[in-house]
Parts: sequence; C-alpha cells; structure tokens
Amino acid sequence: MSAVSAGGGNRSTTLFVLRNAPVLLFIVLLACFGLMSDRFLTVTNFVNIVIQAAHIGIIAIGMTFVLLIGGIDLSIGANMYIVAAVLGLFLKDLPLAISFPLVTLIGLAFGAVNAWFITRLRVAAFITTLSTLFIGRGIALYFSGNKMVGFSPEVLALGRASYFGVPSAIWGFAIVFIAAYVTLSQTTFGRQIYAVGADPDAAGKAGIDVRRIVFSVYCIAGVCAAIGGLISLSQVAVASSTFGFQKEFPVIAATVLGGTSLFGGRGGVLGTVFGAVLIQTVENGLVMTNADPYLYPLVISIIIFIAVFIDSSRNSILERLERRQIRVERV
Amino acid sequence: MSSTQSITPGSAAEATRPQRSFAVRLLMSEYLVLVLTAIYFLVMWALVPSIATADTLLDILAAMMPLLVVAIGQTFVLIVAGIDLAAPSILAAASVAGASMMTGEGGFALFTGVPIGVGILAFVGVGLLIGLLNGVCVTRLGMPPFIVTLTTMMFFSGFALFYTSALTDDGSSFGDLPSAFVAIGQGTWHGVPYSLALAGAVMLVAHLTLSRTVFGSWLYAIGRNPRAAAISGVPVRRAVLWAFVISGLCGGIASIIYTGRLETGTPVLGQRILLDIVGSAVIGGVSLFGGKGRVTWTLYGVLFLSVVDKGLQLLGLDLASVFAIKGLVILSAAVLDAVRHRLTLRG
Amino acid sequence: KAEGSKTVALLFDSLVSPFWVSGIEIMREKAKAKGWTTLENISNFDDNKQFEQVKAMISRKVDGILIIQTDAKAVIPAIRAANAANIPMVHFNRPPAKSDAYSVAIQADNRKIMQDTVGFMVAKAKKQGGKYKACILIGDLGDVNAIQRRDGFFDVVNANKDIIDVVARVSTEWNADKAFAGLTNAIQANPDINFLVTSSDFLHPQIEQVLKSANKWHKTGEAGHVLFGGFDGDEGAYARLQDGYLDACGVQNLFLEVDMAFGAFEDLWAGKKPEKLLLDPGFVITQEDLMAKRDQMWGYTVWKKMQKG
Amino acid sequence: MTAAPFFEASGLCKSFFGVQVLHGMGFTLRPGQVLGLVGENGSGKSTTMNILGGVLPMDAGRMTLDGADYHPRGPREAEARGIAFIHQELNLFRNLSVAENLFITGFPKRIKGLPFIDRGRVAARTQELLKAVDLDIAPNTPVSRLSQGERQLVEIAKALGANARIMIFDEPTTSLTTRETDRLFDIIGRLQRQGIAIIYISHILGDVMRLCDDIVVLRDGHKVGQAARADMTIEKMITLMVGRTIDQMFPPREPPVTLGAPVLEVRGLNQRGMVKDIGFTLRAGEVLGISGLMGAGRSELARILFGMDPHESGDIRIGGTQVRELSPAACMDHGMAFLTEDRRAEGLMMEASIADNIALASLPKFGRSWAGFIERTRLGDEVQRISGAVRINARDIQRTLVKNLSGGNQQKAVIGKWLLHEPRVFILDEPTRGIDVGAKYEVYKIINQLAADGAGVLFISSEIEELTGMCDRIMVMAQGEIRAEFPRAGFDREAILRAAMWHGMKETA
Ligand SMILES: Nc1ncnc2c1ncn2[C@@H]1O[C@H](COP(=O)(O)OP(=O)(O)OP(=O)(O)O)[C@@H](O)[C@H]1O
Ligand SMILES: Nc1ncnc2c1ncn2[C@@H]1O[C@H](COP(=O)(O)OP(=O)(O)OP(=O)(O)O)[C@@H](O)[C@H]1O
Ligand SMILES: [Mg+2]
Ligand SMILES: [Mg+2]
Repeated sequence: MSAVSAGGGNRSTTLFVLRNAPVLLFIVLLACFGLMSDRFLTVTNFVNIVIQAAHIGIIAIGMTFVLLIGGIDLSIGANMYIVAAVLGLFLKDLPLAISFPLVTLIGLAFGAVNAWFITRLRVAAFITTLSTLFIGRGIALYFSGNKMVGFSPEVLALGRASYFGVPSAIWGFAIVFIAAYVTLSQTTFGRQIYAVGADPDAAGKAGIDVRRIVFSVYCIAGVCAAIGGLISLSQVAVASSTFGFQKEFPVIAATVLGGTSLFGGRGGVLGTVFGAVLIQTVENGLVMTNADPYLYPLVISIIIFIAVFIDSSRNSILERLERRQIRVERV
Repeated sequence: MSSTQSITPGSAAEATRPQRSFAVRLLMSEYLVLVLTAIYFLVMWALVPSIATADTLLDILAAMMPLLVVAIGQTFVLIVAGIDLAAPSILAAASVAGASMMTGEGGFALFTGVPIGVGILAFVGVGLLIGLLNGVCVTRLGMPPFIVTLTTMMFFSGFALFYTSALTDDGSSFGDLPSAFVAIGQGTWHGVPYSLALAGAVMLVAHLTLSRTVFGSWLYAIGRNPRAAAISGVPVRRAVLWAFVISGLCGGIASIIYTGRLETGTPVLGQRILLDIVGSAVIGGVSLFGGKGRVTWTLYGVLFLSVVDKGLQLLGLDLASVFAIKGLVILSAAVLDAVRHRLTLRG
Repeated sequence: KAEGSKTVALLFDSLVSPFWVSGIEIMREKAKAKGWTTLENISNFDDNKQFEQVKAMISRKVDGILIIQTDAKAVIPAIRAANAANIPMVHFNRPPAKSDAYSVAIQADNRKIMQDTVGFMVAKAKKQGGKYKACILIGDLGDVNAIQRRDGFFDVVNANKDIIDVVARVSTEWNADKAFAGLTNAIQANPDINFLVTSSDFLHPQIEQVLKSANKWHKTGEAGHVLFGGFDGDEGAYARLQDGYLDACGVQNLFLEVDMAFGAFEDLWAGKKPEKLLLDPGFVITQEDLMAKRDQMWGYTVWKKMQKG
Repeated sequence: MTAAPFFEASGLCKSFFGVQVLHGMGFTLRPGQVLGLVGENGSGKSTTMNILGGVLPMDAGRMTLDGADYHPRGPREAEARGIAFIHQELNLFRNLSVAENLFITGFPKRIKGLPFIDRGRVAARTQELLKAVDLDIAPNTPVSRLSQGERQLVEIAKALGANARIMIFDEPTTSLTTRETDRLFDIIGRLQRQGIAIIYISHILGDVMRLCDDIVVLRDGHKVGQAARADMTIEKMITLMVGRTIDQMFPPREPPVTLGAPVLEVRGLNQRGMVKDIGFTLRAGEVLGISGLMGAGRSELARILFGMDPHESGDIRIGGTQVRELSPAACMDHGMAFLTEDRRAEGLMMEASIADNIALASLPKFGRSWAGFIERTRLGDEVQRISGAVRINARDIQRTLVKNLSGGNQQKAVIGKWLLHEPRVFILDEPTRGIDVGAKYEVYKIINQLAADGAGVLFISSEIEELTGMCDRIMVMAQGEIRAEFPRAGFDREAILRAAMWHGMKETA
C-alpha cells in the first residue's frame, strides 16, 4: 500500500527517466556490445543494423495500423512472396519506375481482398488472413514452380545503392515511417483509427465510417508488405519458395515489442520502429561478438523479455504517478 | 468463425418462428464446422476412396490426438483473452528433456532400468514449469501474454536445440526410447489407441472444468471483462496463472504422445504447428478476444484441420495446389460461418 | 501390378533450395520415363506431419516411398509402418538412424565432400601464402546434413590453425534473410575475412550481394579475392565457377543419386535386398577442372537449359 | 411563440430478434421546443432516439425533416442533417484526449484540401466548448482520466460543437450533481432561445417537469400519452408510465430504534492527493449517505474502502475485524459489496447473459466438492429469484445478453449481482443511475430491507432528495475530506449544498 514517494523536482526527473526507459535500455545494450566488440559502435555498423531491420520494420508499420484497430494480418508473408514472384517472373524487363509501383499495387490488391472478406462478409480477420496466407502462397508457387526467382540487375543494384550517402533501404524505411507517423498523429483518418480500435461500436455511433477505416487499414498493411518485400528481395537477391514464409511472427513481435496492443487502440509506429531495430541490434551484436549460434535465440529472447518487463513496469508506475488528483496537497 | 454461445438472443425467440428446414437448422447450429468436415470428407471420398478405409480413419483419429491436447490447453488461455505462443517450445523442450531421461544414447543412462515414470514426470514437469513461468510473468509482472510467450518460445526452442546438441553425438535428436514408452504413442488396447484414451481423458476433464466448475466460470468472466471480474471478487491473477499452467501441462502431455509416436525426442517438434494450434481453436469458434470458447468447439476445429490435411496428403498434389486448396477450404468454411452468423442476427 | 504402372510417393521435407527443386523435377521426369505415377507431399520440416504423410501414402497403397526426412531418428516409426505394409522405402540424401527396420538410403558423403572442398581451398591458400580469416555459413542446426558439413569444415580448418583463423560462424537456419544479415554483420565485424565457405549453394546470391556491397566481390587472381567454397553444385555455383568467383564446390551427384534411388526400388520390387546405405561419393569441382567434370554436375545441366530457354 | 413543426415522426416500429419493442411511436418538433420523453426502463426511449440519430434502421414508419423524407442511413448522415445525439451509454474513446473526442468525426484542417489537423484550432475550440459546460480541464487530458461526471460533460460539449438543429439528450444527468445539472439547464435554455429543438429523456421526472414544454410518455413501446407541461403532473406521468399510481417516491423509512454493532469503521484514512483524514463508523441497520459535488472524492473513498485503490495510512475494520490487505476478494470475504458507478466497464460482462452476470460474485457459494462443481439448479433458482426481486425486464435471463438490455435494466442486473452475495456492508455508488421511478422504488425497498436485516449501507448519490429520503445520516465530502455530517433530524438541502461547495484548500492557499 505504499505510494511512490516522489515530490516536486525529484518527481519530474523520475518521470523523465521512466518515460525514456526503453531508450535507456537501448543505450545500455549498445554499451555492452560496444565493450565486447570494438567494431560494434561504429556508424557503418549502425547503418547495417537499420538496413537489416528495414524490411521487417516497414511491414511491421503496416501491421501496427492493423493491430491498432484490433485486427491481425497473418498473410503478409504470402503477400511478399507474390510480389517477389510477379516482379521476378513477369516484370523483369520493365524499368523499376514502372515495375515497382505495379507490384505495390498488387500488394494493395492483396490487402483489399483481405479487407473485403473482413468488412463485407464479416469473416474474422485471423481466419481470413490465415486462409489468404495459404492461397496467396499457393498461387505464387504455381507461378514460380517452387524455383528460385531471380531479379534484374537493376533491382539488385538498387539493393546496394545509396542516395546522398544514405542506403536505399533506409530511405524506404524512413519514408514509410514518416508517412505512417504523420498519418496516425496528424490526420483525422489516423485519429479515427485509434477510435475504432478503442471501441468500434461507439465509433459507429459517433458517425465514423468504421468499415472504410478497417478496409483502408488492411490495404495499408498490404502496401507495406509489398514495399517491405521489395526491400528484402533487393537485398537477398533471389526469392526462394520460402521467401516471406512465417514472416508474420517477427513482424508482429516487433510491433508488439514497440508497445502496440493486440487488442486495439493503443500504440504507434515510433515504437514499432524501435522494436524492429532493437531485435536487429541484438542479432547484430551477437554476430559481432562471434557468439555461439546456439546461444542466439537464448540471448535475444532474454533481451526482448527484459525490454518488455521494463516497459510494463514503467507503464504501471507512470500510471500511478500521473494520476489526476482531487486534492492540492501542500508540501 | 465465431458463434455466439447457445445464449444467442436469437434462440430466445426461436419458438415463435416457423420451423426451419433441417438444412437451415444445421447451418445455424454450433455444429457447422462438423457439417463442413463431413462435406469435405464426402468430396474427398469421391476423389480418393482410400480416405474412407478403417485404417485411414483410425489414423486421422490417432494423429489428431496430440494436436487436440495442446489446442485444449490453448483454449484455456484464449478464454482469458491471453495467447500461448510458447506451446511449440513446450512440445520441443518437454520432448528432449523427457526423452533424454529415458535413453542411454546420449541421454542420462543412469535411469536405465528405472521405470519410465521418471521420463514422464520430466515431460509433465517441463510443461508445468514453462506454463508457470509464462503465468507468473503475465500475472505478477504485468507483461502482455503475447510477448511473454513469444520470448519463452524463442528461449525454450533455442534451449531444446542447445540441450540436444550438447548431449547427442549427431546433435539432432534423442532416439532409442524404451518400448513401453513408445507404446503410449503407438500402442492400442483392443484396437483403441492409448493416445485416444489419454486425449479423451484430458478432454473430459477440461470440458467439465470449463463448463461445470467455479474455476471455469471465473475464466470466462475474466475473458469477458477482467475489471468487472476482479471487482466481483474473482481471483483474476490466480486464475490466469492457472490457465497458463494448464496450457503448459497439456503441452507436456501432448509431447508425450508426439514423442512416443515418433520414438524420438526432437528439439524441432511442433515448431511449425503454432498456427494449427491457435487456428484450430479459432476455427472451432473460440474467440481470440476472450470469454468465448468450448472444449468441444476446439475438438471440431482440430478435427476439421486434421481431415483437411489428411485429404490433401492422400491426394499427393504439388505444393502450390496443396496450399491453394487448404486456404480455399478454410476460407469457404469461414465465409459460410459468417453468413450463418448474419442469418442468426437477422432472426 | 504390372511393371509399367507403379506409383511412387515423393515425400520431401522442403523445397527451399535448387538442390531439392531440381531433385524433385529430375525424379518426376525419370519416373515418367519409366511409366510410373508420382504422388507428392512436402512436410515443411515437421517430423510428425511427415509421419502422417507416410501413413497416407500407405493408405493409398503406393509401390514405393521415397523420403527426405528431417530427423534421422524420428523417421524410424515411418519405416516400420512401411515395412509392415510391405512397401519399399528409400531415403534420399539423408540416411535414417540405425534400427531394426529395413530401408535403403542414398546419401552424399557430406563430411568427406566438405573436407575435400575445404582441403582444396586450404591447399590453394597455402600456395598463395599469407594468413586467412575464415567465415562459414552454417545451415539449420537441427539438420544432420548441415551438421556434417559444418564438421567437415572444422575437420580441415582445425588441422590448419597456423594459417586459418575462423572468425565468424553465421547461423543461417537455411534462411536467406538470416544469411544476408548474418554475413553482413560478420563482414562488418571482420572486414578482413578472406576465406568463405557456405554449407549450401542456394545462399550464393546473398553472399554475392553482401560481398559486392563490401567491395569484396572479385575474381580469382584479382586483388582482394575472397577464397570461396560452396556445396551442392547448383546452377548458380556453376555460373560462379565459370565466371571465376567461386573457387571450389562440393558437388552432390544428383543424377546419380536419383538413379541409385530408383534402382533401389526396382531391386526391392524384384525381391533383392540392397545394402541399407548407398553412398554417393560426390566430388569436388574447381575452376581448374570445371570443363572436365562439368557434365557430371547437375547444376550445369540446369544452367544449360536456362541458357536455352 | 409557436412556430410550425419542422420535424415529424409517425408510426415508428422496431423489432429485435423477432420481438417488437416499438409500436407506432410518433411525435413532432418545433424550433425552440423542449420535448420530454419518459417511460419505464426498456419502454423504447433510447430505441426511438437511435432511429432518429441513424444508429438503428426502423422497420416501419416515417420521418420528415422540413417536409422532406428523412431516413438516415447512419449517424453520419443524421449529423449532417443537423441532429446531435448524446447517448445514454457514454460514447467516448478512452485512449484519446478530450479535444480529439470532440472532433473525431471531423477535425479542422490546417490547409484546405490536405488532411492535416490544425491542432491549434482544435485546442482553442475545445477550450471554448469546455467553458460552455463549465469544465475546467486541459484539452489534451486523456478521457481515461476523467470521472463519469466529467465524461458526461464532455459528451454534452461535443454535442454543442455540432451546431445542430435537433439535440437529443438521453439521460444526460445521471452522473451530474446539482450544480452541473443547473448549469446544463441553463445551456438548454440558451439553445432553446436559439431555436434549437431539444428532446430530453430522463427518469428524474421533476427535471422533466421543470424543463420541458411538452411531454411524451411511452409504455412497452406504445405512446400512451402526450401533453403540454401545463396539462401534466408528475403523478399523471407515473400513472401513464407504469399503469398504476405510485403515491410516494420513497418507501417509508423507519430509523432503527437502536443501532447495531459497527460493521464498518474507518479511522485516519489518507491517500495523498485523494482523500484526507477520513473517519466514520457505519453500524448495522444504518443507511449512511455521502453527498458532495463532482470530484469531491466520494467514489475514490469507496474504491479505497473496497481495496481497488491503495491508501497510505488508515485503519479499516469490517465487521469488527481489521483488514490489512484490502482487496475486493478480501472485502467480499468480510461481507462487503460495492456497486461501482461505471457499470459498463466495471460492473458488467456485456457479452454474457443476465444470469451469468448475477451469479458472478457468488459463484464460490454454489461450488460443491473440492473441484468446485457448480450446483446449477440451486444457482439457477437463486438467480431467478434475484432477477425477479430487482424486476429485470427480460424474457429469458439465461439467454438474453446484458448488452441487449436497456440502460436501466443493466443497472438492475448489477444490483442483483450484489444482492445474491448477501452483503453485510453494501457500498452503493450512484445505485439508481438511469433507472425508472418504479424500479427506484424497488431499489429503495431493497435497501431498506437490507438495513432491516442488519446490514450497513453506504449510499453515495448526487441526488440530494434521494439521500434525504433514504438515509439515517448524511456525510458531505469536498476535496477528499468529510466536511459535515447531518443526522436525519437535521437534513437541510441548503446546508448540505453549502457544505459541499467548500473550497478550503484553494481559499487558504
Ligand atoms: N440491440 C438490442 N438488441 C436486442 N434488444 C434490444 C436492443 N436494444 C434495445 N433492446 C430492447 O429494446 C427494448 C427497449 O430498449 P430501450 O433501450 O429503448 O429502452 P429505454 O426506454 O431507453 O430504457 P432505459 O430507461 O432503461 O434506458 C428493451 O426491451 C431492450 O431490451
Ligand atoms: N480512473 C481514474 N484515474 C485517474 N483519475 C480519476 C479516475 N477516476 C476519477 N478520477 C479523478 O478523481 C476525481 C474524483 O472523481 P469523481 O468525480 O468520481 O469523484 P466523486 O466525488 O465520486 O464524484 P462523482 O461520483 O459525483 O462524480 C476526479 O477529479 C477525476 O478526475
Ligand atoms: Mg435508454
Ligand atoms: Mg463518483
């Protein structure tokens, strides 16, 4: 029954530390790996981390939209593979300026199919996207015949390219992030997403077009899956029949690690980016320190665990500290 | 595929409406998934007659038992609006831990001659322990179930691999298990597989617990509104903890059956079946948002997925077709369910 | 049944790499040529599901089961079931663990082939002189072949510690992204890596992409060339050998393995009882003997077809 | 001033699951008219308004607005046609700020044609609207941190911002105290003068009489009466509503001759920023009222007493034993029960049946053997008895979901839940929120019965009449402190109000 004894200025520093706890954890992590490997704390390495986190991060940004309305999209991996198969098999000879928008549209269409079943026929999102996960991959496998799909040299060059000193993957990541961030925080559509996630019935009564919001959100997830797929394939240079397979797990993990709730209404894309980068940082640190591969999952899971533990204890303390009071106490 | 429990308001007014045809009533009932399974079965029968042989049917039944047991465990967690992603790692960790106790080949030979009970204890113990860990993190540390079980899944899957590589020569699995143990997964008693009896017992206990006991009602209440439940004196934290422990226990038991069937303790056991576990419960009608679910629904879901899979296996098609057909079957089932739901609402 | 109308089940655990994709295609073709029907099932690395698939095939009363299991021990109940149903079973590329059950396995001698491959690279390194920083891309830690290849690698480098220092072991889990990220990180940590071995050729595109980014993609003889060894012998490996980027490749003789497997079925149907394990000795192919040996390399055939088509 | 009607509804019918709940309802509205709508719980008031507001489609009937057909396909269209609706169940998004809630359907844009929100204008406009309802909070306060009453004011502010021609108030005062209610009536008067038509639904018939020009009475979905204020009396309304006469608002309360032993003793209870130095004793057989303004800390005190919120110091004895580790379960073990003010979030499982809800708090009592098998027939009988006692209006309590009940019937379900628990100490926070006169009378009778059977009742209410009618003693809270205490003999509405208005801290600071 003890309350947090923090008064005046002391309290505001406590609040500051608590609010930034995830960042502090991140810094501690960087310091630890930095001590163990002298090549870890370099700009190039950090750039590497972000490059590698980019495709998961972008798809997870799309997933954030979906989770915010209390939905789920398990089909992103299949979406990625369709995009890869179409690009590699049918659009190989088109210039990037045409083929990329085209496959992004395919991603959008895939999302729209999910959305149609979810909003029009009211099939549960979990099952809809579980089925399209199978169907989508089945169709793409039919095209590729299980074979490795290769891409044009321009696509591969794009994967290695930099513009103004910034690698292409980071450009993609940054643009998607900024667009998503602004959409969620600065537009009516974005705020309505939060409203729908908190209480769809109330949102309907308030006059929000709930269906339209839900529909758009799955389309956004589809587009993000396509863009993430493009970035990933431009890096790994080929798409095997397992391209994107079971990607839903790391993607949802990054999103949830970033503080977005599976039940809707809570979270945001900044956290998602943080979640994606955090996981990649740990994987990178392990390779940098030449750790035993058997230890990777053990270490990664422990660090994610600590991160979430800090986050949830912080939230409960913050809630207590920031509670509105009905009495003004004299100190 | 949601269906409101039998307490749909629609049924209240049932008597006042003209009697519907049998087909419509079936479509509207909670047995829809069973009906769909039967339809699928008939279609398959036309394509591959061997699906209807007694052997194949018994195969389907025996094969679905371990999945059923884990899915029942998952149902408990889903009812309290949680999720247990650690289930596959429980299968794997229990499998290698239990198997290593019972084999001289790389495992702890010191138990040679000791009853296989020790091994079984290890299976169950690992399941309980991981379940307890998940439960403690969720209820005491206030962490979200999704991420807690995701990390425990990574950790214990990784640990199972590590453990196996450290103890065995080829680093891949524990074989050469005692035949008495293997019998649990493979043996039969007057034609009835032991695994069927074991899973049947688990199902019965789980069903009674959920539908008849105070504890079961508490779980539903927590899933429906945890705050209202807590204010009504439900020991929310304790009950949620138990839900995870039960899920872990079920994982341990399922691992016994799987390991016995394969005669091998393997660290990759169940690594690909997470979506099958959660999916079968959800297809049966259990809600991911808590408060809604039944053991029988999960049974229907597991049966549905198992029959769909067996049919596809028998057809022996290429991967693309298998994926496409499986997806289409699930989707059509879901669409039918949605249509049915709307009909019930319209009254 | 008449000889002409045999039905054979092909049970693969995945089709991730060209080795498996080409494998199943060669099997389909050769089976068709013999007038056999094939049924397929892919288990996605799930031992239990594969067991179910074997049982399904037994229900369909096929004449033979060709299986690529994920785990050597977990496949034993499946062999027993096949034995009980009197259906011959042949393991392709991965042998089962020892047991009383009878089946025939065809396997490449992974450890030996890898030893030879790395041995060739070490010899080349010694000739060039200097010290080497080595990196290996390891496959899935649950896969016997991956483990045997890793062991073959370490057998040789550990014997040559004086000139080779293994600075990075990249765990790929047979996954292209993991390979890409892991290798990028490894090169970041050790920019002076100059000896690289992959446990499977299907990871070449990622390796090429990473080495290009790090400006380390050079042909043999050029300055900054990374000694590069592969395994499997797929079409990409052939192309890279021909272009001079890949120094050596441990080839599994896929055609031979398929012939051995189908031959085993025919022997079994004829009532003969072949040895439980038939080894494909495999071979190492290098830039130097490429022209001489390429006709035995399955990747070359695939490559040739691609050039035409 | 009698302008012609510009809105007309006639023959409205609506069924749910084959059961008709509205039978040919109809009325007209003139600019500047305040139309009162009264009826028992579940008589169809909210349903009528939901049809008007586009939330529900009607099965039959006709509505016209300015002579043209009006058939809204959704709330959006209703809003566009100038109809603003304050729902009975608050419709705010807890995860958004007050300002965002006010503008969620259409934020002012920074640049026309681009989707970006002009935060500055949002804040300024929010300030204005909050000021209109006299709510002193920052625009970016998250709604989750507001009390029920404050949320209700935010809803009203939201409706004010809509610039509507018809405004529907569905029980807007259930969480408001006298002061805010008066303020609301001022606002309604102003709107009326601007020519806005108002529909006002309430169970507080006095308010309806005071405010409305015309009154429509509903019973079981039928319009059973309509009259101008001058031709209407409260008695007449009640007779029309319930089909019989009720001559008293409160059942006779016989103050116990000798009070029993203390059932709840509180000494020196403190929690920084919430409550200060609370001390009182509640005895068996006593009904103790707590009055106060919004934000006085009454609900906070109750939550602390029931172990839902922490406290720093203090001594709490329930039934004579000191309870150190307060928690709802521990309090319930000692015979305490607590009816919270937020029935939707804290009281009910919306997706469960009425029976499941009523049984929830008492399940262990019906558990048999070590496994806790529920004695289903005994439980079923008891639940049935309770639902009869609180007069829940539903056909089948085993099957009807609580979310499909009318607001008042939902409240009865929560009360029923606690009655089944047979509390020795019952804390009631606004127990008669949204329930009709007849049902209120029943609840009062239940409270009297509980007290007569030796329970102690702590009765928190914002309706002073209710407290003076029901309590043996009234404490008044302000700013987290108990400011005054009145015995039954000294009940005085003005004195109670004055004590509640105390601003001690602010004045001395
Ligand atoms: N969504 C729904 N589904 C089923 N029945 C409903 C639904 N909404 C309302 N009802 C039923 O319709 C009837 C009228 O309800 P309504 O909410 O209009 O009552 P009300 O007059 O507003 O009552 P209260 O004073 O308690 O708010 C009730 O019997 C109620 O149970
Ligand atoms: N969940 C909550 N979190 C933080 N602050 C809260 C919460 N609920 C209420 N408060 C704050 O506590 C104060 C008192 O709440 P409340 O208005 O419920 O008191 P009260 O005296 O019970 O008044 P009433 O019940 O009449 O509204 C309010 O200023 C409110 O902002
Ligand atoms: Mg109402
Ligand atoms: Mg209150």
